[in-house]
Amino acid sequence: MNGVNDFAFKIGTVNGTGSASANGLLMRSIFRMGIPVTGKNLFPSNIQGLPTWYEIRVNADGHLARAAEIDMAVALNPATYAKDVAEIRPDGYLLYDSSWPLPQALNREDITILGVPFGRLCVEAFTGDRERTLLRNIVYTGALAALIGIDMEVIDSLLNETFGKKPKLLDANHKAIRIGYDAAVELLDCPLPFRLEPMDATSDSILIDGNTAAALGALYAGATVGAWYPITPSTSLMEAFTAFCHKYRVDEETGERKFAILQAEDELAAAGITIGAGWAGARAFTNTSGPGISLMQEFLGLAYYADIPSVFFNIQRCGPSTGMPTRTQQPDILSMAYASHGDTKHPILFPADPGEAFEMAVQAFDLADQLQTPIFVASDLDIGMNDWMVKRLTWDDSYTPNRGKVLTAEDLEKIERFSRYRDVDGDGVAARTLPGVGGKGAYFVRGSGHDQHADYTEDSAAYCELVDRLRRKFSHAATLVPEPLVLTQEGAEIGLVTIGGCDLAVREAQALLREQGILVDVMRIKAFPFQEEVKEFIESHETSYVIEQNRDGQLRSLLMIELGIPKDSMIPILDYGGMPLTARVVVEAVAGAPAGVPA
Amino acid sequence: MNGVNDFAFKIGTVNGTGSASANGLLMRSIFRMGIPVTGKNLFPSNIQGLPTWYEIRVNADGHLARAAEIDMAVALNPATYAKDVAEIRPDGYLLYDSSWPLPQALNREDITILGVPFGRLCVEAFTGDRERTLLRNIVYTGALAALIGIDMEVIDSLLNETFGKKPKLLDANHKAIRIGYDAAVELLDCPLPFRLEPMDATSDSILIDGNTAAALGALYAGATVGAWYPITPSTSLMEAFTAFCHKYRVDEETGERKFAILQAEDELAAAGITIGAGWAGARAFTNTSGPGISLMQEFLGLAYYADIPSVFFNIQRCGPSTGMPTRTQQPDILSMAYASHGDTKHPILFPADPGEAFEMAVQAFDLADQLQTPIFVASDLDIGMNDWMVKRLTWDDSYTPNRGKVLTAEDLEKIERFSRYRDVDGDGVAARTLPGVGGKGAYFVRGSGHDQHADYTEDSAAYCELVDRLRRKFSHAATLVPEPLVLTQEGAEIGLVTIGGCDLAVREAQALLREQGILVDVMRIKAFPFQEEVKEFIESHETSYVIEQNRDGQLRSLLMIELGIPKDSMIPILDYGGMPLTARVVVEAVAGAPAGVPA
Amino acid sequence: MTSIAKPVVAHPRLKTNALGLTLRDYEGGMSTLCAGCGHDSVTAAIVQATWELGIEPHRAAKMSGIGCSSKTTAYFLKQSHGFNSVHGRMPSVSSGAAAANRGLSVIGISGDGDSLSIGLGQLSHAIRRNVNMIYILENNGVYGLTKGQFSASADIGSKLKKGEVNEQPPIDPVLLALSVGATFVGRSFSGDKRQLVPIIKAAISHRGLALVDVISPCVTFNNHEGSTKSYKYTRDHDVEAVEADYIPVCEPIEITGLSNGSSNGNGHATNGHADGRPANGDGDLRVVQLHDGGTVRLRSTDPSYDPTDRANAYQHISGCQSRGEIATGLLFVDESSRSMHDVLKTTSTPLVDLGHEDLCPGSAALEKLMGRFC
Amino acid sequence: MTSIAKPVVAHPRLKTNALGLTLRDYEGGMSTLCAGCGHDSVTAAIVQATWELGIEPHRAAKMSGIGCSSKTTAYFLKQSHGFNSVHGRMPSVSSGAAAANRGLSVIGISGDGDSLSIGLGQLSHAIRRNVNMIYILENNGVYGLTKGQFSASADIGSKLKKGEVNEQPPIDPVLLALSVGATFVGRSFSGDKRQLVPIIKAAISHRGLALVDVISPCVTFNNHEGSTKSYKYTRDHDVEAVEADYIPVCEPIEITGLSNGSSNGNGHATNGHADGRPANGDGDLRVVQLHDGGTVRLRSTDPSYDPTDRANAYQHISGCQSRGEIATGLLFVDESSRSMHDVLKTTSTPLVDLGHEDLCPGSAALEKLMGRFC
Ligand SMILES: Cc1ncc(C[n+]2csc(CCOP(=O)(O)OP(=O)(O)O)c2C)c(N)n1
Ligand SMILES: Cc1ncc(C[n+]2csc(CCOP(=O)(O)OP(=O)(O)O)c2C)c(N)n1
Ligand code: SF4
Ligand code: SF4
Ligand SMILES: [Mg+2]
Ligand SMILES: [Mg+2]
Repeated sequence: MNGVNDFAFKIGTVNGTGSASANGLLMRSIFRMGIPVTGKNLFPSNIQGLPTWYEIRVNADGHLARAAEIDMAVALNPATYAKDVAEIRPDGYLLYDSSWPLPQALNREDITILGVPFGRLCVEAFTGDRERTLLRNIVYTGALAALIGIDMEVIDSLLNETFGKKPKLLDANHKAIRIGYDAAVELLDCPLPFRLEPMDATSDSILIDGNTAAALGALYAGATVGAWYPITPSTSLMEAFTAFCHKYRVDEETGERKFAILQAEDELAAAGITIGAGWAGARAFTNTSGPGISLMQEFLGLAYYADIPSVFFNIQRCGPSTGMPTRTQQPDILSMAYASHGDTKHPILFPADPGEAFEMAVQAFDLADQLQTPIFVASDLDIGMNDWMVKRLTWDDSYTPNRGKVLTAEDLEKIERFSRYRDVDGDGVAARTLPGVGGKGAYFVRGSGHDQHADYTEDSAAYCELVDRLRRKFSHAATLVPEPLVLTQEGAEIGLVTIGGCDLAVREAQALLREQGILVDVMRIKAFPFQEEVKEFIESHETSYVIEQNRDGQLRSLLMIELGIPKDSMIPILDYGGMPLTARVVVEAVAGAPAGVPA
Repeated sequence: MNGVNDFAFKIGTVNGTGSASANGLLMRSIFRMGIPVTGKNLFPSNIQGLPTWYEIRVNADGHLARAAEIDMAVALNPATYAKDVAEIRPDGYLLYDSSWPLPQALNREDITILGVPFGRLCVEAFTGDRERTLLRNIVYTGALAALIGIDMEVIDSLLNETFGKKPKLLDANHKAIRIGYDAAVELLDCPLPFRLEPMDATSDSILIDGNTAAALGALYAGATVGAWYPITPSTSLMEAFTAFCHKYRVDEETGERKFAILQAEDELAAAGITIGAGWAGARAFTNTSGPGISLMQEFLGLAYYADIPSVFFNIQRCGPSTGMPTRTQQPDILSMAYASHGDTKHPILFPADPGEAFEMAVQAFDLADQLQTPIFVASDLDIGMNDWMVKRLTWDDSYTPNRGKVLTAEDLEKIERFSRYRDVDGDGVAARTLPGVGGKGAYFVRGSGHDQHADYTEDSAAYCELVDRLRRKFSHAATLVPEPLVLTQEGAEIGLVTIGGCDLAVREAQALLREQGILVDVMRIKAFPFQEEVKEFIESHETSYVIEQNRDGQLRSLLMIELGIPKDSMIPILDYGGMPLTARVVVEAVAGAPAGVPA
Repeated sequence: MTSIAKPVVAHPRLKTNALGLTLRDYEGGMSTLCAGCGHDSVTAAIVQATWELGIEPHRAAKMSGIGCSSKTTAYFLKQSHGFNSVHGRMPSVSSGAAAANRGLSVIGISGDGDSLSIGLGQLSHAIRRNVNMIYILENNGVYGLTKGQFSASADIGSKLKKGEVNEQPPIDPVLLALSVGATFVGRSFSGDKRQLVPIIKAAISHRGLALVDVISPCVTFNNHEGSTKSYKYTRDHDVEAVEADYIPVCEPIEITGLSNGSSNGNGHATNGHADGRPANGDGDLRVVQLHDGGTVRLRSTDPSYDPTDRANAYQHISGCQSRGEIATGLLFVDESSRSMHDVLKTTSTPLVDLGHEDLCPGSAALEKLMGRFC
Repeated sequence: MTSIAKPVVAHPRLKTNALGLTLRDYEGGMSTLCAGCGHDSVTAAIVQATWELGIEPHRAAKMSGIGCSSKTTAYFLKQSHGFNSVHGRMPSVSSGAAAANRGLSVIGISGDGDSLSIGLGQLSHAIRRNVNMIYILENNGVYGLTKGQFSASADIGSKLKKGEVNEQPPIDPVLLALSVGATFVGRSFSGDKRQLVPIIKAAISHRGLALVDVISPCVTFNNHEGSTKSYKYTRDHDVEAVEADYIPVCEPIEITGLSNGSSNGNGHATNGHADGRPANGDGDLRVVQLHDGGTVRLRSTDPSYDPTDRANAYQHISGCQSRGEIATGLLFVDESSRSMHDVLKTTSTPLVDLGHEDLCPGSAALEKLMGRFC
């Protein structure tokens, strides 16, 4: 890092003081300059008054995982000065508010310390506490613009877009930006050695968070019933879905709505609503996070055993228990895969970024209908809530939902007896009917023992027949879920296996290791159940690493159980402190091996 | 089978008609004759009017797993005639009610059909529908007594014990028994070739069900708070605990009770009460079954992450979902081991019979206190609800509860700062204090991120330190839980690995295989986490089978994950139709291998 | 075999309803409940009510949780889809089904354990949400299917077979429902078809959630009010010790006669005569003998009773309660309240019937939307 | 850092209570709630009440679920054990703690989301069980911690920052509690220390579960009654677009003055003057201005109010409700009812203090018992 279009900086503020908008403005300006950029918001599980950070990474090559090194810290929260300054790389930079003398806690010998009196400038230029607090964020944005070379025209036009209809506000923001910019130019050596230069690398891309993208996927897949209970970091998924439905699904004349979104009383109810709606024939989903996954276990078993389509978005956060609700992890892999008591297995899709969150949301609804079972989409806080740079989302208008095997009244007329759970095709999926269909279509769904006719049974053979069919169905699922993404290099003997949001860091590690002369192949698993080729990839490498974000190596466990891959042939790289993965963690583990192999 | 003191018979009746007491009388009479005996009650998930069966097996060698072969069926329920008669082994016997002509459904060429007109005899001897219905059960018991040679004196004395205080009733029962006995002697060739002869093999034994035994364990371990929600087959555990507490823990003078049993509104609440009481310092437990395990997931994660002692009895039944509530299985192994979202691991004890249910109940409370974590006792319907012949339960009065590390007010005075989660001893277990203790003892327990001082944190390092300690604690647990039971034979190259209630069938299989010249060693795992010796056992055998009662081989999965034993080195033998395991299943799989190896 | 198929026999002379269907068409599988169980009488009332209303069987959805009561959905409307879900969670599953397809007539059946213990939260929130459904609570004061533990509606002083006495106050679903905003609340007795059938009909016709609490005795486990007495049958025969698993065959309890019977279609009792009528709106008092020899005292509403005043309803019910009586009849109705679909403003076409083109904004809209993310 | 340690400074001149402890000894860590949050005022009232009562700090157990409200247990009684459990499940954890150690003074704190959505069942059943504890419900009509979705106590017509309007009727915890058998119900306003402190004291002294509903405005998300108005601050400054993450620093709302203040120790307002007193027992009406410019109308009980009559209480509360007022004061108390420990007949020694010899019947008893199994 540290150069033109290749650096990272981190802004430390206090939550509830309005810095989020300023951070967004920074990100977006860089993006508009055509330069690949990413931002990670590190916020506390509270509403006001506690430390919060925003990390921005710029990388011309498109390596947009979380940066391993901070080139510059912008320290605006006295409570975290010590921590913030400690994170700056050697020879890095610190920007602080020099309205007061340099605090002892910020002093460090091996860095360059830059001061701009943000507070004083605001006091001079604006009136009222509220305005001063708010605009201080814009002032530091202006200073940063000067320091790293953000195009002021880009900023101006973003401000115009945002505040176009509020002239007073627009003026204040323009003024604040300019004050910060001018002060930096006047007081400091601008720009810094690491700085921006316009590129053209973002024109086919967007900045979007995974929850918004997943909500769009649900919208486009034709989901009509959404049930949820608020929980960080999954809340914004249903909020976005709600907003999109209001935008696209309300009859202009009558005001009638083509959707039903139910804020349930808890996660059990949210799951129940989803399953009830799925049974009734709607594309239905719920979104939740860790504690919700625990609370939904009973219903997941019902839907599994009674073959009910339903989609569960799990925006994973740091567990166990309430854990760290505003920190990211991939800790629920086993809880999802084998959710509920009894013998159960559930398909899971693992998007790696918001673009895939969109795609996989759509796939999830198709799979749920095709497989008549709950489908998980396992995102995480980092994907779900942070803005990622991804390819523009597109839609193929020839898409029609794959509703799987559903018998209509006419279909029913042609058959002698409708047996809800009879596996006619040998793929483990039996045709269903929807409530409301007449004729022979009625059946009685239940979570208790039932035979292929959906009749109650306590008979061993009938019970086994049914659960054996479900096992067959799960094997069949492996042929329908997306295949892993494999990135090979000629001559590589090391394989890196990973999942979901670790993707960018692992790919960056692949590149960095290559620079060190270490060739590695990468396989990112996109779904559970695994295909045989997952096994082949691992077996075909002398050494394989499994990189994931949980303490217990849950993906690795699943690979052992489901594919029979020996534990020892997969070296775990586990990063579970709650931060998005950096390439450095992977590089150090691989390049440092065997000494660096964790237990 | 089929000989003196070696046979099995099965009685098919209708539930709600009073046959349970008659079946108990049969079992107990045989037991009193000094002959090893076991009974399996196969009942429907309803209250009245549906088929129910009782299987009694007699075996002089003490092989008391469920019998693979039925020597005689007693068919008293027309609804199941066809099924009942089909289950009789070739050349076996059928006993039916010959008040009416032999029903077509009961006819079979290759068996001996014995008729006694139970119905008519009752009509002649007794008045009123109710009395006739009830006493018909005693009449068939009398006939069986004659047929298989039960000592009538034993029966008489059992009747005297039961009805001693109710002379009218006693007379009616004596009369009924005699009627049945005399009719059989008169009409049939008594006794049959397979029959009873008195032995002296039961004098140090009792007939007891696992739920009663576990309740006794909880009583003796000093549990004071029990919380539960009714669910088959776990209900009778708390009912027995309640009865024992009323017997032993009520102050005779004041009527004050030294226990608190709370029937909660659901399983979530039952878990919450248990955890609240455990935190407050009581030995507290709850008992449940499959659906309850799913509903308790969130609380289990809290107790894991916040180090709260608590005991969870899971009387497993056939899943998934509501499944078959009156059928047995071992289907919740993974749900228990990794219960709750996030990275979690929970110790489990696996009793193999009611005797161990008693012992392990006591151990569970000690382990919960020593490890400050939820401990599962994983029994099942077969162990929990059926009467098993086990050694008399004994108690060592020198037992004192191991309460683990608890700091008193005096202890606290000696230390400078109390840090709830500081791992002083390196075993992952930190000392706790109980609410009510004064001085420095107060701390704030929570399921959100906390550091070693129990203070809230969102810091990666502090978080990792805590969850790493929990991992350490889990390793430590392996040194405290009971070791596997290993039964070796010189020269055996095959290993049979099993768990819980499969024990008897696997041991019987060991003996039967030996008769076929196949030597096998047996290891029954008693607890999770596994000790290294479990791995050694499997590795030291050329072929190992893992025998368990679920569809997905969950124990085998756990062995892969936790010990790194390769999947292919363990051949699964899975029996999951809901019936107790028979030795035949094991023998056929092992002797028939490799052709018989399941996928 | 919770449900056994009944022989289908054509009965040419059976009366038909507006759809040309006979009562038989509204029946289900054979019941496997205990002989004499109150729930079977409720089943019969549902069959009657849905037949009289001329509900199209395939448009009904039968929803339930777990329990003896929850099994009863298998015993009526065999041509309807049924969903026997998990314990205490019928309300949420029903909410989802109702949301997805507003064309369905959602008939929910539950028990007092299912609804007032594990399911109390879901019941309350379905009421608050005013889900478009009828919710029949077959209330027997015990957990029947798990063999007779007290439920949250067990009366103080009632006694289990094993002798345990309940000392916790009961939760009255009707008072609970009123306090969380129910828009339709009725109560009746399982054996009182004349009162129950019209209440069910009114409830099915209600726009929103209609709660019908039905006192439905468990012949096997509930010793009910007769708590201080031992079981009548037991007393008569003195054979406890062999009857661990003996359940006598009983006749279902039926209330006949006019006194709190024939109704004005709202479930109001019509011909009350002055029999200790202590408060406004109180109609007949019927004392019903239960199988165990105990009794329940049922007080129906009289024609002067105003079921549209919530506070009044609350007072009437608690007034009865304080006299050891159970208020029955159509107790409260608010037809002006908005149902779930009203609040959600759901389109009149059931959501399940919308085509993908109605739901998907298409590629152009997406392309346009992307501008927001640059 | 939800809780930050406060500097411990000796204040020699601070008043002490019967135990010789100062108010400071009843405080906790520094609050991390939003400036002006009603919950902080409740914390102050708890500190005051427990100090005045002279609760031994180490004998108190502070229980909570999840939410801003549930965090407040960290801000008082730092010398007490605290248990911040999981969302909506405080009641069961408290039940267990109370059962295990009856020597503890169990202080439960919850929010409206925690208690009336996910926790409604547990709250209701803890009430029914009459667990020995005080249950303070910090009621703000929103989910504060998850950033302002409606809770089940949101008023019809109240509006979220994003513009969404609530159309579902609210659940009133006080009415709910009465209908499931509560034995102590009080209500007050977070900023009304004079009414709140005595209610909390009375509640802590109650034998059984004492529910105290405290209207405790969320300055950040709840637009409350002022739903149709935009935020006062926003109106004044017109800067919505940059304030996605801006939360103004507010002063806590405090009600001072005598009118519904100084109380007779039961939380009854004492010096009500005739200010539109429409029904028996209605005392003063106070109109309190909220941060957003909206108002709440609080009606306290007057000395003639009889808090021992459940039906009357129900009527008083719903009467106020129908006038758009919130009934406050000690609304219902039944001191004759039996608490959980009374019903359980638990021995007076806390269970946790019993020795093993008190609990274990010993080998001889077991040997004897084995006879039953032969
Ligand atoms: C989660 C869960 N817990 C417990 C049970 C066991 N169970 C089955 S039915 C039932 C009680 C039913 O009582 P109620 O709803 O009153 O129905 P009734 O049988 O009395 O008609 C219980 C506790 C279960 N099926 N699921
Ligand atoms: C099982 C579970 N679901 C959801 C959440 C997310 N959550 C945290 S606090 C909260 C709502 C809190 O609302 P309330 O109890 O009213 O407290 P307030 O913040 O308003 O004081 C929710 C939904 C959670 N922690 N656990
Ligand atoms: S146990 Fe009770 S509720 Fe269940 S079927 Fe029998 S009588 Fe009915
Ligand atoms: S968000 Fe609302 S409830 Fe939470 S601390 Fe802030 S003001 Fe209080
Ligand atoms: Mg019931
Ligand atoms: Mg709230």
